[in-house]
Amino acid sequence: MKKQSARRSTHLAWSALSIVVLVAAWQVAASFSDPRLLPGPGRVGATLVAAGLDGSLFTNIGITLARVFASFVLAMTIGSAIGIALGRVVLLNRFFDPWLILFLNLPALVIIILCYIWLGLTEVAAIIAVAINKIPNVAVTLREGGRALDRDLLEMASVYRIGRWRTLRHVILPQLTPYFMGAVRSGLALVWKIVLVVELLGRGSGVGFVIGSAFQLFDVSTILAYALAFVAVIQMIEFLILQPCERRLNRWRR
Amino acid sequence: MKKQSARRSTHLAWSALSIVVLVAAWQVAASFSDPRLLPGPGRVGATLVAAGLDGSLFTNIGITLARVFASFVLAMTIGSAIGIALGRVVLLNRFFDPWLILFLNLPALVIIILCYIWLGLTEVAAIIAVAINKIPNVAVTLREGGRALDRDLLEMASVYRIGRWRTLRHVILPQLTPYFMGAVRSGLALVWKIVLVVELLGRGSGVGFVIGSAFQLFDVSTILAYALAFVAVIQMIEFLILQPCERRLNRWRR
Amino acid sequence: MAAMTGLEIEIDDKTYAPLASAPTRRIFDGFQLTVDPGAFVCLLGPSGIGKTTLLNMISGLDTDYSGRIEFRGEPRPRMGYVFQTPRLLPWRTVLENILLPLPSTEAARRTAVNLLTDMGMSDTQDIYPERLSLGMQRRVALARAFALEPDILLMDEPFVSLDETTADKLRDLLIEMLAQRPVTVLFVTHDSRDAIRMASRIIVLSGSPAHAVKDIQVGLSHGERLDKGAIEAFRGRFLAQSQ
Amino acid sequence: MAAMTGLEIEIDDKTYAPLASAPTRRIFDGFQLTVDPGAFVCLLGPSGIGKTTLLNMISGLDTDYSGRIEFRGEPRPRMGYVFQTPRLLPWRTVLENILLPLPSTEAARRTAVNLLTDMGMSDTQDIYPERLSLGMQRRVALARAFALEPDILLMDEPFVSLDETTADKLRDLLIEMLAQRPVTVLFVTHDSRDAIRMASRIIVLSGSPAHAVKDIQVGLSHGERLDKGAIEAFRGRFLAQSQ
Amino acid sequence: TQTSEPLKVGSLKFGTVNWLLDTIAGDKVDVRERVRLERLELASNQATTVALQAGAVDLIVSDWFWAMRQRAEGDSLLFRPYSNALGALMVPRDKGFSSLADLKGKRLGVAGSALDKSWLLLRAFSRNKLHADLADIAEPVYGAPPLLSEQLRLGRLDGVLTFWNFAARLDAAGYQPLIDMDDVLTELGVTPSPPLVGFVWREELLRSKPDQIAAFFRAVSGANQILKTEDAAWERLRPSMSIETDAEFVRLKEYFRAGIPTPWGDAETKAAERLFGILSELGGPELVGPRTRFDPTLFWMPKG
Ligand SMILES: Nc1ncnc2c1ncn2[C@@H]1O[C@H](COP(=O)(O)OP(=O)(O)OP(=O)(O)O)[C@@H](O)[C@H]1O
Ligand SMILES: Nc1ncnc2c1ncn2[C@@H]1O[C@H](COP(=O)(O)OP(=O)(O)OP(=O)(O)O)[C@@H](O)[C@H]1O
Ligand SMILES: [Mg+2]
Ligand SMILES: [Mg+2]
Repeated sequence: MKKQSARRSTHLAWSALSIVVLVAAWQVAASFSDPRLLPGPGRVGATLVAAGLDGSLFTNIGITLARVFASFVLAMTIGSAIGIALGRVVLLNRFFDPWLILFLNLPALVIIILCYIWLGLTEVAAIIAVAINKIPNVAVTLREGGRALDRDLLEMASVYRIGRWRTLRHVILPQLTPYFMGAVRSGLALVWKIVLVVELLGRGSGVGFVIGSAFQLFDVSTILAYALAFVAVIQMIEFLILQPCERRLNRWRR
Repeated sequence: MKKQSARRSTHLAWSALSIVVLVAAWQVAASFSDPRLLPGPGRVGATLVAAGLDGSLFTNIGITLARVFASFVLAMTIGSAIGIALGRVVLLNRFFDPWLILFLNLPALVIIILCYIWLGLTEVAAIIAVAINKIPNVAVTLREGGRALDRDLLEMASVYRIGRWRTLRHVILPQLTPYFMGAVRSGLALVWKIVLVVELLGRGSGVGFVIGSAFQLFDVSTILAYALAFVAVIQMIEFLILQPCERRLNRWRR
Repeated sequence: MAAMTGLEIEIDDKTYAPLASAPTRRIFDGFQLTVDPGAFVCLLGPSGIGKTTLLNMISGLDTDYSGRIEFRGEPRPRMGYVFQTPRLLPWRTVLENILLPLPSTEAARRTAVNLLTDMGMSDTQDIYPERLSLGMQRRVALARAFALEPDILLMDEPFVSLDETTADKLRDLLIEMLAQRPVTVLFVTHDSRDAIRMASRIIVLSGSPAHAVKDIQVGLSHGERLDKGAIEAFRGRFLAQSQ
Repeated sequence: MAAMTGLEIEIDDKTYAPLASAPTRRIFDGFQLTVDPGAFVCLLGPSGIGKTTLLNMISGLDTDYSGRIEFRGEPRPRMGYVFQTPRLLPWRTVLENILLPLPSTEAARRTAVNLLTDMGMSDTQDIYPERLSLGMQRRVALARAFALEPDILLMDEPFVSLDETTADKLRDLLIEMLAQRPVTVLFVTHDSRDAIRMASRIIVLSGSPAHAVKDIQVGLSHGERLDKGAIEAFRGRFLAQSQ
Repeated sequence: TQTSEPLKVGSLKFGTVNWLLDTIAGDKVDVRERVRLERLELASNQATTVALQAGAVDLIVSDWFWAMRQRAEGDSLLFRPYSNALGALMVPRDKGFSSLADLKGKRLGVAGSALDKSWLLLRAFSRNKLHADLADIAEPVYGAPPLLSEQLRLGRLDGVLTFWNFAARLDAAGYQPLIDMDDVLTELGVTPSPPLVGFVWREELLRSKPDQIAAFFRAVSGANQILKTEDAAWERLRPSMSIETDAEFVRLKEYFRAGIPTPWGDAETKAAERLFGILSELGGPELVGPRTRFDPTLFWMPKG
C-alpha cells in the first residue's frame, strides 16, 4: 500500500534507468561502427542541440506535430465509429468488409498521390491523406473489440431499455478501452510515420521533409536527431496524457 | 437456422455485391477526372491483364508475398511474445516501455537504412527491417490484451496449478484472440506497406519496386493494377484463411 | 397509476440448435401459460429445464422461438429483470449502475440511495462492483430492478448467496414494493419455502420438453406465510413429490 | 494414500485498501482458526463479512494480509476450490474444463466422465459452458474440483442454483468422495440446514472485523443427518439467534 | 516594378538545381532579368513530379524520357536542358580496376532499378565491347543512391553506377570513374551526347507567363555563366552544399561546370532520337511507356 506519489516516482526511476541502459547500448554499438553510419549519442546530441539552437528543430517538430495531431484526431474519430458499427452490425460488415480490406491495403503512396493531385499540394490534402491511411487500421482493431463485447451486459442494457446512446457510453465504450488504447498507441506511431511520407512527397517543411533531405545527403546524425526528438515528444505524451488517462480508465479493475 | 453452405453463399453474394458497387463508384469517379491521374477500372484492368500475360505480375507478386509472409511470421511471433510478457509482468513493462515507444516511433526509413547498412542490401536485411518495423505494433496491441485478461480465470488457473504452459494455452491465448486477429489484419497490411518501402529502397524486384518505378513515371494505372492485385491476394487470404480460422476460434460464443 | 400487466404465453417450439457435438435440445413444445395482472408466479423446476430460457423469451432477449408472448394492459410494460448473475457494469460504481436505467433526476437518485440503505449497503454507493462480495452484487442488481418501478418483474433466483437475515429483509422489501404498486412477478427459485412464502401461484416445471406438472394457487394468509409450520405443512401437501 | 492435511490460520490483519471514495474495510483482525485434518468445516455468516476473502487467502490467491496460513501434513496440498461463480473457460468444452487440471491420462478422463454422469450431465461433455444453464455450469465446476482428488477442498456456496433433488445427489456424491479419501473441507454456505446435514464443525462469523461468534461441533449420527426433524431441532438449539 | 505573377519552381532541397537558383538570387540575376521566382523546396524527386501534377509549381527539373512519356499520355509538357552531366560508374582507385572486364563476378551497385537508363546503356555497351551482358557477368545490386554510396564505402560493393552528384562526392573520397556515361553514349553512336535532365513545364505556361519563362531561362544561363567563371559564387553556396572535405567541394564544382549545357540544337534532337531508339529497344514499353513515340516537339527552342 504505497502512496500514490511514491509509486509515481519509482515508476519514473524505472523509466530513467531504462533510458540510461538504452543510451549505453547505443553508445556501445556506435563505438563499434563508422560514426557516419551509426553516430553515437554524443554526436546525435550535438546535432540536436545545434538544430535546437537555430530554431529549426522546434519549427519542424511543431509543424509535424500539428499535422500528426490533426490527422490523428480525424482518423481515430472516424475509424472508431466505423469499427464499432462494423463490429456490431453484421450486415454492414458483410457489405463493407471488402472495402475495408481494400483501403487497409492500398499503399500509402497511392492515397497520398491521389490526395495531392485532387486537392492540390495543400495542408488539407496532407492531413486527409494521412487520415485515410490510418482510418482502416483503427476500424479493424475496434471491429474486433466490437465483436468481442460481453453479451450478458448488452442483454442487460436491452432489457432495461437504456437506449442507444447510454448503451454506447456506459456498456460498449468501456469494454473497448483496451482496443482503443492499442489503436491510440500504434496509431500515433503510424500517423507520425505516414506524416513523414506525406511530408517527403509534398511538403516543404516538417520532420519528414528534413529527414528526406538528410537521407539524400546520407546524414544519419540528423535523421536520428529528428527521429529521437519526435520520439521524446511521444514519450512525453505517453507519460503526461496516455498513462494517467489509462490509470483513470482502469480504476475499476480489481 | 440456415444451413452452413447457404450461409456461406449469401455471404459470398454480399461480398460480390460490395465489390460491384465499389467498382461502379470508382468508374464514376474516374469518368470525372483525367485518366492519367485516376484511370478507370477498364484501363487498370487492361494494365493488369497485360502484366499478367507477360508474367511479370505473378513473379513480382510472388516475390513480394514471400517477403511479406516471412516478415509477417517473424513479427507476429516475436511481437506477440513481447506483448504478452509486457502485459503480464509489470516490472518488465516498466523497464521496456520506453524501448517499445522508441521502436514504435522510429521512422521506417531509419530502421531500413540501418538494416541495409549493417546487413548489406540483402534479402535477410529486408525481411529483418520489415519485422523490426512491425514488432512494436504487435507488441503494443497484445500488451493491451494481456492487461485486460479476466482475473477470475487466471485465479482459477493458479489455484488448480495447471502450470505456465497450460495457462498460456488454455486461459490466456483464447482471450487474446480478438487482439491477435486485429494485429493480424492490420499487421498484414502494415507489413505489406513496409515491404513496399523496403523494396523501393534496396531491392530490384517485387511489387514495391514496380510501384516505385511506376511512380517515377507517374504511371498511376500500373500502380493501381499492382496494388489491386495484391489487395485481391489479401482478400483471398481473408476469405480462405482468416475468416474460417476466426469462425473456428469463436465457435464457443453463445 | 400504470395499468396492470398480464401475460399470455404460447410457445409452440423452442429448440436450441445442436452445436458442436451437442444433441438438439427441444426446451419447450406447445407450452402455454397465462399470468394474471398483479400475480406473483413462482417457477420451480430442476436445473437445466428451461426456466431462464423462459424468462429470456418473456423479456424479449430471446426471439428465436415459434409462438407468441403478449402483454395485456401495457403493450410495452416497464420491465425489471434480476438475472441469474448480477450483470453489473464493473466500470461503473454501485450507484451509477442503479441509476443507469433511470431518468437522470434527483428523485431517481434519492430512490436509489434509499433502496441501497434498505438493503444494508448504504456505504457502498461509490464502490466499483468487483470490489463487492457476490451477495452484495446481487443486492445491487436487485436494487437496480426495484428502483425502476417495473410493471413486470422477472427474477431468476434473486436471493441466493444471501444469508437468511438479509434474504428476509429483501423479501420484506419486495413485498412492500408490491403492496405499493401493482407488479406482475415471475420468480424462479429452487427454494420451495421461498416460493410458498411469497407466491400467489406456484408452477412446477418438469420433463423434456418442459411442461407444468403442477400449477398451485397459494391461498395462504399473511399470517400463515410468516409461520414456518404452515409453510412446511403446505410444502408437504403440495410439493413433496414434485422434485 | 496421501497424508491428511490440517490447517493453521492466524490472520493478524486483512484490510482492503480504501479505493475511490470507499472507506477502508478491515475484514479480519486477529482472527484465528485451526482446522483438524479431515474435518468438514462449515462457515456461516452474513453476506459481505469476508468468507470468500478467507477462502482466497487459504487458497493462496490473496497474499496481501499480515499473518500466516500453514498446512499441516502436506506442505503443498492438492487444492480444489469451487468458487462462488463457476469460473469455467468458455472456450473449452465441459470435459476439457474438467480435464484441465488433471494429468492427460485415460484414467483421468474416465474419472471425469463418470463424475459428469453421476451429476446427471452425461450428455453435455462436448458442450461449451455458455450453452449450459447456470446450475449445470456449477455442476461442472464441482466436477472439476472433485475430479482432482484434492487434499483440501474449498467450496464457496457450491449448491446454490440447484434444485433440491440435484443438490441432494451432489451432497451424496461429496459424502461418498469423503468416505473414500480423507479430505479437509471448508464449506461456505448460507443454508444452515445444509451445514448441519454435512459438517463436523460449524463456525458462525459475525461482526466487523469478522470473528467466530459460534464454533459448534456437530455430533449428529448419520441417521440423524438424514432426518429433517433432527436437523430442525439442532438448528433451533444452536443457530436460531445466530443471524 | 515587377507586377507580373511569379514563376513557381519546385526543386530538391539539397539538389543541385538549388545551387543555380541560389546563385540567381544571390547575384540578383532575377532582378536584372525582371523575373520573380517563387521556390518550393521538397525532399524527394518524386515530390517535385507530384507538385507539377498537382499544379503547385510551374516548373521542375526532370528527365526528358519522363516528360515525353507524359506528353504521349496527353500531358503537354516541354523540356529544356538543365545539365549535361550524366552518371558514371565509380570504382575504388586502389583496386586496379581499369576496364569493364575487371568487374567480372563483382558486386555492382546500380542506382535506381534494373530499368535505370544508364544501366541499360551500360549493358548495351558491355555487349558491344565484351560480348557479354554486364548483368550476367557481374552481380547487380539495385538501391537508392545514398545507400549505394555507403555500401561502396563499406566495401560491400565493388563499383557503383550512380548519378553525377553522388559520383562527384565519391570521386573526392578515393574513387574514380571507371567509365563515364559520355563514353558509353559515344560508343553507342549517340553524339553529341544529349542532356538527360532539364526543366520541364506545361505548354500553357508559355501563354500564361511567356515573359517570365523567357526571363527565367536568361537568368539561368546568366547564373550558369557566373558559376562557370566565378569561384566567389561557389564559396557562397558552400554552406548549403553539405560539404565534408575540400576535395568534395572541388569535385562537385568541377562536375557541375562540366555539365553546364550547350544550347540545344537539331543535332541534339537527332542524338536524342537515336538514344530513344536504343533505349526503347533495350527497355521496351515498360521503360518508355506503351504509347510513347519520339516526339521532337518536346524540346523547346526559343525563337531567335
Ligand atoms: N445458448 C444456448 N445454446 C444451446 N443450449 C442452451 C443455451 N442456453 C441454454 N441451453 C440449454 O437449454 C437448457 C435450459 O437452460 P436454462 O438456462 O433455461 O435452464 P434453467 O432452467 O434456467 O436451469 P438452472 O436452474 O440451472 O439455471 C439447458 O439444458 C441448456 O443446456
Ligand atoms: N477486491 C476488493 N477490494 C476491496 N474490497 C473488497 C474486495 N473484495 C471484497 N471486498 C470487501 O470485503 C468484504 C468481504 O467480501 P467477501 O467477498 O469476502 O464477502 P463474503 O463473506 O464472501 O460475502 P458473500 O456471502 O456475499 O459472498 C466485502 O465488504 C467487500 O466489499
Ligand atoms: Mg437458469
Ligand atoms: Mg462470498
